[in-house]
Amino acid sequence: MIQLHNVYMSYQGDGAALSNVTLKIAKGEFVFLTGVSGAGKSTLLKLLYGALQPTRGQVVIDGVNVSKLPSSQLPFLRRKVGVVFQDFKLLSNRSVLENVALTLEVLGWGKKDINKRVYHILKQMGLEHKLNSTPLRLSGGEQQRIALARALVNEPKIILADEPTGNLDEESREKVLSILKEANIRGSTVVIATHDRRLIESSHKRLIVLDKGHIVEDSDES
Amino acid sequence: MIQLHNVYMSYQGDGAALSNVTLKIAKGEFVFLTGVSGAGKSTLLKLLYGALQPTRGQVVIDGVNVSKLPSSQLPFLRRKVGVVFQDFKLLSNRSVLENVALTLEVLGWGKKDINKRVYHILKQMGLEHKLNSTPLRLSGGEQQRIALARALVNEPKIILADEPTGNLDEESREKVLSILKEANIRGSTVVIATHDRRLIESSHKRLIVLDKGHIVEDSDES
Amino acid sequence: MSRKNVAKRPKLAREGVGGRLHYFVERAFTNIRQNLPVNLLTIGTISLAFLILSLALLIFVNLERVTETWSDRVQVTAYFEGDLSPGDLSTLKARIKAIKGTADIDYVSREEALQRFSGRLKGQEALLEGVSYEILPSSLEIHLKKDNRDSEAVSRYVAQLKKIPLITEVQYGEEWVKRFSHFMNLVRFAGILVAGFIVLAVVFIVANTIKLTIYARKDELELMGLVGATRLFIKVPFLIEGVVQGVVGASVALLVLTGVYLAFLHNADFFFSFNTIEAGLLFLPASHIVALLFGGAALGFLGSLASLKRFISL
Amino acid sequence: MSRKNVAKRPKLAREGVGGRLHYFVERAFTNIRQNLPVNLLTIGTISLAFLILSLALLIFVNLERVTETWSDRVQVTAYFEGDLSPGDLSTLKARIKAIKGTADIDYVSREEALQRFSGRLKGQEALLEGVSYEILPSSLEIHLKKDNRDSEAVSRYVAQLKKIPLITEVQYGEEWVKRFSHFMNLVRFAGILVAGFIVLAVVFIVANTIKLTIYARKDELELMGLVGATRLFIKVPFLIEGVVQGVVGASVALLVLTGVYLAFLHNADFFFSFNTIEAGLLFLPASHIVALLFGGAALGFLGSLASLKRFISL
Ligand SMILES: Nc1ncnc2c1ncn2[C@@H]1O[C@H](COP(=O)(O)OP(=O)(O)OP(=O)(O)O)[C@@H](O)[C@H]1O
Ligand SMILES: Nc1ncnc2c1ncn2[C@@H]1O[C@H](COP(=O)(O)OP(=O)(O)OP(=O)(O)O)[C@@H](O)[C@H]1O
Ligand SMILES: [Mg+2]
Ligand SMILES: [Mg+2]
Repeated sequence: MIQLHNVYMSYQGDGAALSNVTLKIAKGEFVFLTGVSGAGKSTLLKLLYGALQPTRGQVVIDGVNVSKLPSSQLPFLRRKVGVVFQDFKLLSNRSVLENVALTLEVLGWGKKDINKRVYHILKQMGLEHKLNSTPLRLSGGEQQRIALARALVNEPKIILADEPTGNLDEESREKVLSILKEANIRGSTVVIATHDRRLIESSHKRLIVLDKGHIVEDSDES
Repeated sequence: MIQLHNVYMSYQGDGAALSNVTLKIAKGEFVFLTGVSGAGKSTLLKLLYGALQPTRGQVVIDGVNVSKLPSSQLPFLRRKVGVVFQDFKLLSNRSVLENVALTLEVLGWGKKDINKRVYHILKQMGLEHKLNSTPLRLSGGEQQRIALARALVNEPKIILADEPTGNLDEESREKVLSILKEANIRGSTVVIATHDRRLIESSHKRLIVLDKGHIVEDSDES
Repeated sequence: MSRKNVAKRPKLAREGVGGRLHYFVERAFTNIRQNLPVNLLTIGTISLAFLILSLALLIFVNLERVTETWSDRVQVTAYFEGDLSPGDLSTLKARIKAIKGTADIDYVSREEALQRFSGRLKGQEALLEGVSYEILPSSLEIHLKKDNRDSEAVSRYVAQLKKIPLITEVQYGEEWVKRFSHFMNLVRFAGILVAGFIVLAVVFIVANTIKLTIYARKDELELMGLVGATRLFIKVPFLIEGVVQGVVGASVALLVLTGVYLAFLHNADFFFSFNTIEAGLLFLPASHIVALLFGGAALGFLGSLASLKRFISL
Repeated sequence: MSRKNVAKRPKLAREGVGGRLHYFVERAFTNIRQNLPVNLLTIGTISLAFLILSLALLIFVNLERVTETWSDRVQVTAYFEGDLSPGDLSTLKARIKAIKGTADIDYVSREEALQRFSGRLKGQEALLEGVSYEILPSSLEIHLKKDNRDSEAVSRYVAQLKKIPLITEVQYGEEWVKRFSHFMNLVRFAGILVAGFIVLAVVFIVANTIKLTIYARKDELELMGLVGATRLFIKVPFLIEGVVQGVVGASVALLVLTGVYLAFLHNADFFFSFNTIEAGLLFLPASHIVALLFGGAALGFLGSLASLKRFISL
């Protein structure tokens, strides 16, 4: 499903954010990605949804070589990938409903189906009563769950979640984790970048540790 | 230093975000504020730096009744308070140096002193090499530490930190905590809103728990 | 909810181009509503820019009209030996009519000539004591068609006229026609220069303004791309929004212009005892109005398109 | 670093108003640099708006000049019985000069009158055969000062003139003066209307544009307030930025206008054998240029001030 081969990534002028990363994540896997702040987790995820192109090396998602993908094809890759951004990226002038609906509108869903589906997922997140709020009128944790809902609403093949529980309490965190696990059971491949040791430890899933852009540990290989 | 008396806060049209909150935090205290997502932690902090006015009740900071403060005096209150915002609020078109310097510019410091002081605090955060980066070119955890640096750089009397470690790894978290504790030892009153149980447990400090806008536990009083 | 249900996406909004268009239009109007302050500022600026443009056009149209009136004075007078019989006169007229460029022919008899002449001598009538009308020749005054009033066309015309045997002399104020011709060219040149200038300025003002509003929404553009929207899907609502802004802006400008025009008509009448209807103060012809509205639409469209290019490089 | 060191803030940037101002100006220019794209768009729009404004002014100035030339034709002719001795003539002239509004007096002798007359009869000189110059009277042609050329002032002037005993008749084309007067009033009214219109439009366009750019930076305004900046501290750099945008915009507009003016001078000369210097095509006078620059500054300042009000309600 996801393959990285000798990937090297450096932002203009800076040193390498990722060095020589080779990685294989099979369809249906559930993976944690961890490492100190600035280790390159977000950078790695950005490569997987085509927000960045690797400086060197190959990134293959679902059989498609992202580095060789013409930009007109990129949207179709992104529709298979649901992303929870570390900074949420919610649109502050749209309601919660509209923010979550975006993913489905892009796919051409009809209004009725969208409303039904969005209500369903917001209810799962415990936020159905905030449907008509705007993101700026939500608490930090509520925003984070909206971002999660937007990523999951179309049940994408791949779910990339960048620090999805940083603003959540124990209980919400458990709920979010179980929702992600359910999606995983239904077939989605899940990659979660997180600092949350407790989350990682309680899950007994594959763990990849980054440090200064290198993979220093991969529980699957050791 | 901080006193809330029968504070009741509701956003327009919504139910109460805070109900009947009475609270006293002495000068030099170190307090954790916790509670599930949406419990009202950020709302409480916003009252303390005058971003919100309570619907009912009194908020007194450093002897000043915030609810009766003329808006022209508000800036002088805010200069005594360093805030780490949950959403960072970094200016994306300014460099890290300038972002942190802002607090000192407002106080009228000279350029040289500012540069020296900012470098010092960034070094403490382990980010002195990012001085000339802009926030959008930083990782999430790096941004969070910049936000923290900006709040601490003028050694304010009161430090309010809203989820200051949500994007940080264990190690950075310890460092941040020790920096906050140092500031506390030097005389600052510190209030930290967080979900991080581990942080709270390892610190043995006063803990206030909010739920649905009510204070349900206060380790100082129980 | 099983995966199967969802993975196969449910029925589309409305299938086909119509459904898509419906979605895009709805989206565009929702966007306008959700970004109302910015949209109002933009529409305001476009209105003002178009107000200047349409005002310039209005002035231009009326100036054109005035200069046309002036050019009516370009006239050629043909003299002939002695008096002509009515038959000869009408053959002569017919021959002149046949020359390309002739608009109108007036016969001026000796009596009329004398009358006019004494009119021109107002105050010095003493001079005409003892002058009989027989001294003055009769003549044909020929008005030319609009397109034949510049100096070259007139001299070409006169050359043709001179070929007619009965005509002995042709007068047409050569010097005056030349100067008038120059003057008209200059006015036209200046007018086109100014108009071109204003059009350019308006185009850039509108484009700049739209660029600013899109700038303010670059986060939205970025996110749409990240969520898997195609370039077209992102752009179309913005383009529709641009067209709406352009058309609304142009319409508001035209409404205000109409108001000002009517107020001016009324007040000029009142304050200056200047009969505006008689003076023929024109409003913009329908063609110009349509052109302005289309211009607004095109400008909004192209302005958005150009601005989007900078941000959508998926 | 001990708390004592820091709590007492170190020496200020530069103490006093000078130091503050220095900081604010530096901040403003840094802001311009850091928001360059938006600033360029804003300055571009302001330039274009001012270009239209200054172009309108240029046209207005030149029209004013043309109408002034036209009004030179408002002249009063005074006739007197028989010939005057040189002595009488100069007393008469002196008396006329004494009347308020007199600009110039020309003596037209009988010979000159005849010459002019025959000039006007070009082509019909036959008429003058046998006419001697003694039929024509000699006269004084009086030009009026600029402010005395409207219909009322002229008739007041003529009334004064008629009181002088030697003068037997006064002619001034009453009808023509009246119509010219009306026409001038109309042109002036329309000119002021159009100019006022354009000024208003430009003011709003610039204000709107500045509002858009400040809109795009509302996060910055909010954060400054949260960090303890006073209203003044937040506003001043934005106001300076607005002034810079206004002045730079106006300057660019004036430069472009100068370029176009010179190019026009050159090409009009070339294409129309129209001697522009002789025709006296004017550029904007220094006073107008200064006014435009100040206008730019004021507009930038006030535009920013008004826009900031919406966002700074600390
Ligand atoms: N600007 C606002 N307008 C309306 N409601 C708001 C606004 N800000 C917060 N709320 C609501 O008030 C409640 C308390 O929000 P607050 O941000 O204080 O929670 P919190 O304890 O900080 O949560 P978190 O841990 O998720 O940050 C929430 O239900 C939230 O939706
Ligand atoms: N757009 C960018 N331009 C330049 N450097 C960048 C950019 N984004 C990230 N970096 C740098 O690349 C390194 C890796 O960043 P990345 O965001 O991948 O870290 P991370 O592991 O996600 O950290 P965190 O846990 O703090 O989110 C960091 O040193 C960061 O400063
Ligand atoms: Mg990250
Ligand atoms: Mg919060």
